[in-house]
Amino acid sequence: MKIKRLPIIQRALNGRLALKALCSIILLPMIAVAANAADGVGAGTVDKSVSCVAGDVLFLFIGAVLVFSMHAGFAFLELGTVRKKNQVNALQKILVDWAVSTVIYFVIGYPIARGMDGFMCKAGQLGSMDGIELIRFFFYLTFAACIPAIISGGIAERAKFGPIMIANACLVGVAYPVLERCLWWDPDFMGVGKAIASLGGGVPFTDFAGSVVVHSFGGWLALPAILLLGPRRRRYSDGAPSVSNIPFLALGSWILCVGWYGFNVVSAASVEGVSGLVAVNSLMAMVGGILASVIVSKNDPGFTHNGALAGLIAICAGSAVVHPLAAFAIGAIAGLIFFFMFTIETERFKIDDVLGVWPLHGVAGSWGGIAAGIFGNVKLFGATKDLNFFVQLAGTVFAIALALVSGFVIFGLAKFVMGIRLSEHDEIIGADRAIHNIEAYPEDVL
Amino acid sequence: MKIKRLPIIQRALNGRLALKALCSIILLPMIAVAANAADGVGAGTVDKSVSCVAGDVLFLFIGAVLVFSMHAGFAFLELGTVRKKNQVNALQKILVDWAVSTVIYFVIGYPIARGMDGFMCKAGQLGSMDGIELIRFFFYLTFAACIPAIISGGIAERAKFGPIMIANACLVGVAYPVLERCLWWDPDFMGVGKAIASLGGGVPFTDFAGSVVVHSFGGWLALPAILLLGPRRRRYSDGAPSVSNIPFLALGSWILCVGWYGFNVVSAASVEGVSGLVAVNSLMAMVGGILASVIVSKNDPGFTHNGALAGLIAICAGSAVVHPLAAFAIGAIAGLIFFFMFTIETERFKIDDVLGVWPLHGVAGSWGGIAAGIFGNVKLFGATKDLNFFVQLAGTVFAIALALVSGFVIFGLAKFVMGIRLSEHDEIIGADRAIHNIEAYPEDVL
Amino acid sequence: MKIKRLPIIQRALNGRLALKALCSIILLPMIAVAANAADGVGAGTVDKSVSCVAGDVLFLFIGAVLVFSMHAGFAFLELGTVRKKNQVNALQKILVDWAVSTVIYFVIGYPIARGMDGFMCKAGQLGSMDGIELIRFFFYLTFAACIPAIISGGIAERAKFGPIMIANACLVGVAYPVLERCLWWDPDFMGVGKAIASLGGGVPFTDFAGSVVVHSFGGWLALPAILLLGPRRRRYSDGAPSVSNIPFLALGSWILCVGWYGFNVVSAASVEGVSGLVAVNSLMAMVGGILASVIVSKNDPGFTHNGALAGLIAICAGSAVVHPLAAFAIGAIAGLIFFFMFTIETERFKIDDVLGVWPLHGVAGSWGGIAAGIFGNVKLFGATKDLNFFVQLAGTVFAIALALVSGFVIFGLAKFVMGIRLSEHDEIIGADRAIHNIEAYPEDVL
Amino acid sequence: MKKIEAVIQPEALEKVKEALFDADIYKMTVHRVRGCGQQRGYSESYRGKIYQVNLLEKVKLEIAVNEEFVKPAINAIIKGARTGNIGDGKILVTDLNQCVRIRTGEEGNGAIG
Amino acid sequence: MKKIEAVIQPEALEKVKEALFDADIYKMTVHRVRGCGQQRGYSESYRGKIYQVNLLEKVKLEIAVNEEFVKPAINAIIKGARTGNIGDGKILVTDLNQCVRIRTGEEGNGAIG
Amino acid sequence: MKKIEAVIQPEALEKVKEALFDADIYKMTVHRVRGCGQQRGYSESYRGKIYQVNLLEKVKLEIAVNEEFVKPAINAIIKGARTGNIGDGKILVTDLNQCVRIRTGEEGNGAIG
Ligand SMILES: Nc1ncnc2c1ncn2[C@@H]1O[C@H](COP(=O)(O)OP(=O)(O)O)[C@@H](O)[C@H]1O
Ligand SMILES: Nc1ncnc2c1ncn2[C@@H]1O[C@H](COP(=O)(O)OP(=O)(O)O)[C@@H](O)[C@H]1O
Ligand SMILES: Nc1ncnc2c1ncn2[C@@H]1O[C@H](COP(=O)(O)OP(=O)(O)O)[C@@H](O)[C@H]1O
Repeated sequence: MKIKRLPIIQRALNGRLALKALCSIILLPMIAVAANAADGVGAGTVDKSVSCVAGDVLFLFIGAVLVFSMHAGFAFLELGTVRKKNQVNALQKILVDWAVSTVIYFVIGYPIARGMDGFMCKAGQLGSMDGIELIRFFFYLTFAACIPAIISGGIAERAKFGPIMIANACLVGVAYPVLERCLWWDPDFMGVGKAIASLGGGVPFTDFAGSVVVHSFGGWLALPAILLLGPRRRRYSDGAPSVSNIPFLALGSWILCVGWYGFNVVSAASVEGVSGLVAVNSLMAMVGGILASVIVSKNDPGFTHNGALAGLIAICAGSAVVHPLAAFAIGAIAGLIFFFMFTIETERFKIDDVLGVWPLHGVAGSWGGIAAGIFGNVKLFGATKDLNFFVQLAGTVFAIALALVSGFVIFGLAKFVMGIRLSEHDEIIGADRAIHNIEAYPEDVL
Repeated sequence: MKIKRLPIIQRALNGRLALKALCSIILLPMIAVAANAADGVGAGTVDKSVSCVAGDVLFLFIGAVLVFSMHAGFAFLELGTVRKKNQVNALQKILVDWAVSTVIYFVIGYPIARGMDGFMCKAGQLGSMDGIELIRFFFYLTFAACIPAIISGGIAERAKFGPIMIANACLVGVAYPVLERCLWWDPDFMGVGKAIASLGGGVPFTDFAGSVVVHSFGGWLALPAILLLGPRRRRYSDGAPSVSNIPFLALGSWILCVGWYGFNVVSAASVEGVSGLVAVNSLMAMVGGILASVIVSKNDPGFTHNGALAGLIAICAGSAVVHPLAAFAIGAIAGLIFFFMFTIETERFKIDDVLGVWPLHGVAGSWGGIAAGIFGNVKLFGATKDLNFFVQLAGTVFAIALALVSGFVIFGLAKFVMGIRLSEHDEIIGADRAIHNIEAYPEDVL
Repeated sequence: MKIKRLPIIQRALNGRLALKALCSIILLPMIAVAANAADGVGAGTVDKSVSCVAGDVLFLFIGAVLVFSMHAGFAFLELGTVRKKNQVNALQKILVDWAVSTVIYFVIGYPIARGMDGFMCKAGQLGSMDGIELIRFFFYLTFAACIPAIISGGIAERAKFGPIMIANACLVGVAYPVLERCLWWDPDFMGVGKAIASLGGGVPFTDFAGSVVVHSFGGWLALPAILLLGPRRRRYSDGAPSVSNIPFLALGSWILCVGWYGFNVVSAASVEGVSGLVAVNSLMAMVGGILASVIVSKNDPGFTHNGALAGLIAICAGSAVVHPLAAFAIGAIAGLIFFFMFTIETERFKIDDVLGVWPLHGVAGSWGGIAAGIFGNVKLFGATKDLNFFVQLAGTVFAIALALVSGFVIFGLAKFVMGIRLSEHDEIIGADRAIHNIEAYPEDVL
Repeated sequence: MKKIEAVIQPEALEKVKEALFDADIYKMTVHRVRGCGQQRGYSESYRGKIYQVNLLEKVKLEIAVNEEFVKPAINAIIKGARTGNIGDGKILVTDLNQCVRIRTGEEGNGAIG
Repeated sequence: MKKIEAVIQPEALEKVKEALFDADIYKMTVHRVRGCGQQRGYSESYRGKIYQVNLLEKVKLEIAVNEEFVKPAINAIIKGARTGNIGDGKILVTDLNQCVRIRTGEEGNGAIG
Repeated sequence: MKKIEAVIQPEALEKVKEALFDADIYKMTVHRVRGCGQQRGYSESYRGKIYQVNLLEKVKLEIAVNEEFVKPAINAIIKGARTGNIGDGKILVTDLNQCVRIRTGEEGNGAIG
C-alpha cells in the first residue's frame, strides 16, 4: 500500500470544519485531491497474483456487504425496542453515525489502526493493485461503525443528537483504532500485545472476529454514557411498557443474525482462510443463545431474539478455534448472561440501558474473550489449537479498562462542554418531534 | 470425513434431557467433547486441492447465508398473515424451531441423511480438511429447518408451543433425513431409490433443489397437523378478515424470493456446478407464478406474493434441466394451483390452513416433481437431459406417502400424549398473550 | 451465444396475448419450445476456461441477487412514503412490474440491447456453455426493471394499474434497450456512441454502473408521466402530511443501499474486474449524500435516507474512475441536488412527484454522468483515467432527450387510449381498495 | 330521542350488530376503547419487566334513537353481547335534545334514522 | 351548556375545523370512529375470502359550548361537512350539566372556552 | 346518575387512574382522542413540506357514577391531571337516564358500579 501524508487535509480539517461543515464537506476533497494528485507515484509491493487478489477482494466485498447490512439490523432492533415517539431518532442515529464513522475512520481511524499514513494517494494506485486495501478498509469500517451503533442502543430516547455524534466520532477515530491495533494488528504497539502474550508464554491473545475488540469494547463504552445520562424520565416510577414494536425488533435481530455470518466467516480476511468451522461455530453459538434464552425467559421474544445475538457476540473470539459443541455451550452461557445481567443491571441497579447493550455486547463479549481461553483447549475440548486463559483474560480486561477510561473521559467531556441530555420537554414529546420535527407515522396526527 | 461414534452423548441425551434441559444444554457438550477429544486422530481422504475446497466452502457459505435468511422470510410471511394477536408467536416459533432443528439435525439428522456416524470428532479435524463437511451440514440444515417453518404456517394461531416443537424435532431428526437419504443421497438406502429408478429404466429420480424432498414433504406433513388441530375458532362462522399486515406479508415473501436463489443455485453444491440456467429458471418460474396469480386473483396481494413462492417451489426439482420457457410454464401453473387448491381446501373443504401451506408447498411442490418429468424432455421441450415421467411421479408419491404417515403418527401421538391445541380462552386472547405474555405492539395497551 | 430466431413466439405473442393472456402464458412456451427444440444444435464459441466461467457466473449471480433484492427496497421505500391507503398498491406495482419486465426483457429487450436474436434455443445449450449469457441476462434485467420501479414512485397514489404496466413494458422492452445499446454495448449502433465520443477526440462515454443509462433515464421518463397525470387530489390545498410510515421508508432505503454494492461492484461483469475502488467509491458517495442531506435538511429522515440513495445514484457512472474523496464530493453534491431540486419541483412548480424520483434519479443521475467528466481527471483529481467532460455531457443529454421523447409519446398514448388516472372516487378511497380490494392492515376495519 | 351508549367485548360486536339489524336499527357509530371494571386485568412482561394491563380492549357503540326504539335496542345489545361472564359490559342511556342530518339539514325525530 | 357531537366524513375534517374557527369556536375533541348508516358498506376480499365492511371510517367531534354557540356550531359543521352525498353524517346535541377546567378548577360557563 | 367525561393529557392517565381508585371509583372507559384548545399546536415538516398539527394527543375518560360519586370523581381527576399548564384538559358532566349491566340485565343505580 502506497502511503502519502497529506498535510493539506489535516489543516483543512482543523481550520474549516468547525465553521462551515457543509462547504468543506464538498470543497475540501476536491482541493485535497488536486493538491495531491500531481506527485503520487509508485505501486505497493505486490505479493499475490492478480486472480488471488480478485478472490480476496470478492470475499472481503461479500463480508463488507453482509456486515454493512447489519447496521440496518442495529437500526431496526433499536427502533422496535424504543417507544414509538423515538423511532425516527433510532433510524437517524444509526445512519448518521455510520456516515460520520466512515469519514473519520477513513481519514484517521484506519491509518491509526493499521499503522500507515492514510489513503491520500491517487486513485490509480488505490484502484488497481491496492484495491484490496480499500476493500479491507471497508470491511473493517463495518466493524468500527458498530461502536456507535452499540452505544446508541444504550442511550436511546433521551440523548442529544449532535454531542453524542461528536463523542462517537472521537471513539471511532481514535479509541477504537488504538485498541484494534493493540489487540489485532500490532503486538508491538505500545508493548500491549507483547505484554499480554507474555502472560501465556507467548501464546498471543486471540479475538478472531471481535468479541472483545468490537462488542465488549462497545458495550463497556456505553456504560459510562448511560450512567452519565441517567435513566429516562419515569423509567422507574411508571408501569407502562417501554417497547413499541416486536416485529421490527425481530426484524433487526434477524438482519443482524444473517449479516453476522459475514462478520465471523469473512474475518478470515482471505478467501483461502474461509472456514466451515467458523460458520458452524457461529451457528451453534447462536442456537445455544436462542435455546438458553427461550427456556430461562419463558419464551419472551425480547430475550430470545437478543439471545441469538448474545451467542453470536460471544463466539466471535473463538470461532476459528473451538469445537462446535463448545461453541454451543459458549452461546448458551452468553444467553444466560444476557438474561441475568440485564435484569440485574436494569432492575436491581436501575441503570437504564435501553436495549441492554452492556450485558449484551459488554458482558457477553467479555465472556466470549475469556471463553476462548477456556474452550480453546485441544486436549480437553477438542479445539483446533490451544489458547491461554490468562492471556485471554488479560486482553479482555485491557479492553474493558480502555473502554471505561475512554468512555468516561469522552462522554464526560461531552456532558460538561455541550450537555448530552434532552430537555425534559423534549423527552416528553419524544426525540422524533424534538429533533427531527416529524413522527414515525405522520398520518396518525389526523 | 472422519467419523466417530460418541456413546456418551447418546446416554447423556437420554438420561438428562427430560429432567434438566437447561443444565445439560450447557454442561453436556463440555463433557462430551472432553471425553472425546483425547482419542480422535486421522484426517479424511482429501480429494480436492485446497483452493478448490475454499471455493466450494465459499459457495456453500453464500448458499447457507441466503437460505438461512429465508427463515426470516418465513417468520414475516406468517406474521403478516396471522391476526395481530398471534404475531409474536409466529416470530418465536420460527426462531425456536430453527434452533431445535439445528441441534437435532446436527446430532442425528444429518448423520442419518448422509449415512455417517456424526460430528463428534476433534475440531482440528472438523476445521481444516473437513470444513467443507461442516458447511455442507449448515447448507442442508437450512433446508431441513424449512420443514417446521412450513408446518408452522399451516397450524398458526391455535397450536400449543412445546408439543409442536417436539413433534417437529422428530420430523427434522428422523423422518426428513430418511426421505433426504432415499431421494437425494443414497439410491440403495432401503432400496427405495433403486426401485423408483427401475420404473424408468434406470433414469434416477431428480429433485435438484427440493420441490419434493423439502416443499412437498413439508406441505403434506402439515396437512395431518392441520386436520388434527381443527379450524380456528369462528374461522367459518365469522365475517372478519383474518390477515393483519400486508406489508409484513410482502416483506416475508420478498425475503424468501431473494434467498431462494441460494436455495436453487447453490444446490449445485460445488462452485464448478454453478449454473446460470438454474438461476434463470428460478427467475422465470417465479415470474410465471406472479403473472398467473395476479391475473387469476384479480390483483390480490396475498395470492400474488404467494404466487411468486409457488413458482419457486415448483421449479426446484427441474431447475437444472428444463428450458427457461418451460420453467415459466411450470411456475405459472404452480401459481394457478395455489389459487385454486387454496380456495378448494379452505373454502370448500373447510380445512383451515392459515397460510395455505398444503396447496403452496405440498401441491405446488408435488407438481414441481412431476413437472420435471414432463418438461425434462430434450426433444419436446428443449431440456438439458431427459427425465422419466413415471420415475418423477413415483418419487413424488413416495414423499407424499411418507409425509402423510409420519405426519399422522407424530402429530397424532403429540395430540394424544400432550395435546396440541390451545385452550379456547388462550385462543381468544391470542397466542402472544397466552404463551409469550406480551403483545406485538405493547405500547398500544395505553 | 447460439442464437435462433423463433417466429412462432412472435406470431403467438401477437395473435393471442390480447385475447387470452392467461392461456397463452401457460401454453405458449410449451409450444414454442417444442417447436424449436428439434433443430437447435451447436455451442457458441468458448473463450474462457470452465473454472473462469464458473467464477464469473458466481460473481454475476451475487450481483443479480443483490440487485434483485433492491426491488424489495423500491417497494418499501414507496410503501413508506405514500399514504396508508395506497401501500398495497405500491407493493403490487413493484412486483408485477418486475414480472412483466422479466418477460419483455427476455423476449425482446435483452436481444435488442445486446444485438442478438434471442434465447430461443435448447436449454442444453443455454445451460452448459452459455449459462454465463443467461446469468448476464438476469443481472442486466435487474437494471432494466429499475425503470418501472423508478417511475412507480413518481406517479404513486393516483395512477391506473394496467395502462401504466403496459406503458412500462414498452419502455423496458424497447426504449431502455435502445439506450443501453447506444451507451453501453455498441458504439456503432445508429452511430450514437461514436458521435458522442467524437466530441472528446474518441474518449468514449463512460457510465460504469448506470447513473445515466438507468437512473437518469428512469427519472426523466417519470417526469412526463407525472405531468400527464397531474397532482394528487388536494395535494396542494390540504395541510395533511402525505407520508405514512417512516420505518418502512427507511427499510426500503436500507435494502436499496445494501443491494447497491451489487449494482456498482458487480457492474465489472467479470470477477477479475472486481474492484475495491468501486466499492469504496460507492461507500464514500453514499456517505457524502447522507451527510450533506442531514445538514441541509436539519435532520429530516426523508431527506437523509434519500440522500444516501442520491449519492449512490450519482456515483454509478464514475465509480471505477474517480478518487474516493471525489466520490464523496459527488455524493454530497447529489444530496444537495435532491434537497433543492425536490423542493423546487414539488413546492415551486407544484409537480407532484411523490417520492421525488425526478430530482433523485433524474437530476442526481445526470449529475453523476457529468460529474464523471469533471472528476475523471488524473492530474487534477487523482482519477484512474481521464474522461472527457463534453462526452459525458453529451451522453447525459442524449439520455435525457430520449427519455423525454419516449416518456411523452408512450405515456401520452397510454393516456389518450386507455386513460392513466384513477377516478376521483377511487383516489379518495385509495388504490388499495379500488384496485386490490383490500387494505394494508385489514384487521383495522373492525 | 335518546342516545344509547354500550361498551361491549370486541368479540361480541358481530353478533350485536346482527341483533340490532334484526331489530331494525341500522345506524350506529363504533369506537375502539379500553375499559376497566370488575373484570381483572392481566400482567404482561417484557425482558423481565412486568407491567399490569388493567385497561382491556372494548368496543363502544353509540346509537341515537327515537323513544320507541330504546327498549328494542337495549334488548338487542344484551342479546348479542351477553355471555354471562364478567366483562360483558354496560349500556348507558342519555337524553338527546336534538339531531341534525348534515346532508339535508333535516332536524329532530326524522333525522335520526 | 350543551354538548355537540358530530359524526362526519374524515375527508371533511379540515374544512369543518376551519368553519368552526371562523365561528370563533376553537375547542374540540376529535375521535376516529367507524360508522354504519344509510351509506352502503363495501366488500373486500383476501385470498378468495370475501368479507363485508359495513363500518366505515368516520371522524367524530365533541364540542362543549354555551347556549349561544349551539346554532353557530351546528351551522359551521354543516357548512364544512355537507357534500350532499349519503354518508355526510349527523349532529347530536345533549344537555351539559357542568364543565370544569382542570388547570384552574374553574366551573360552568366560563370554563367551557 | 351522571356521566363524567374528562379529557386529560396522556401523560396523566396513570395518576388519574390511581386517584380514582383511591376514591373507590374502579370502572371507566378510556378513549385515545385528539384535542384542540388553548394549547398551541406545533408544526412538523417532512421533506420540506411543513404542516400544522393542532389536534394534540389526549386521553378521554368516561365514567358513569351515582350522584354521590360525582364530586369525588371530579376531585380525583383534578388531583391526578392538574399540572397548572395549559392543556391539562376539561371535565364535562351530563345526566344519565339509565344504566344496564349487560351480564345480568340489572338496571339503574345498582348496575353502575
Ligand atoms: N361505571 C362505568 N363507567 C364507565 N364505563 C363502565 C362502567 N362500568 C363498566 N364500564 C365499562 O364496561 C366494561 C365492562 O365492565 P365490567 O365491570 O368489567 O363487567 P360487568 O359489567 O359484566 O360487571 C368496562 O371495561 C368498562 O369499559
Ligand atoms: N342514529 C344514529 N346513531 C349513531 N350514529 C349515527 C346515527 N345516524 C348516523 N350516524 C353516524 O353518521 C354516519 C353517517 O350516516 P349515514 O346514514 O351514512 O348518512 P346520512 O346521515 O347522510 O344519511 C354513520 O356512519 C354513523 O356513524
Ligand atoms: N369546549 C370544549 N369542547 C370539547 N373539548 C374541549 C373543550 N375544551 C377543552 N377541550 C379538550 O380539552 C383539551 C385541553 O384543553 P385546553 O384548552 O388546551 O387546556 P385548558 O383546559 O387547560 O385551557 C383540548 O385539547 C380538548 O381536547
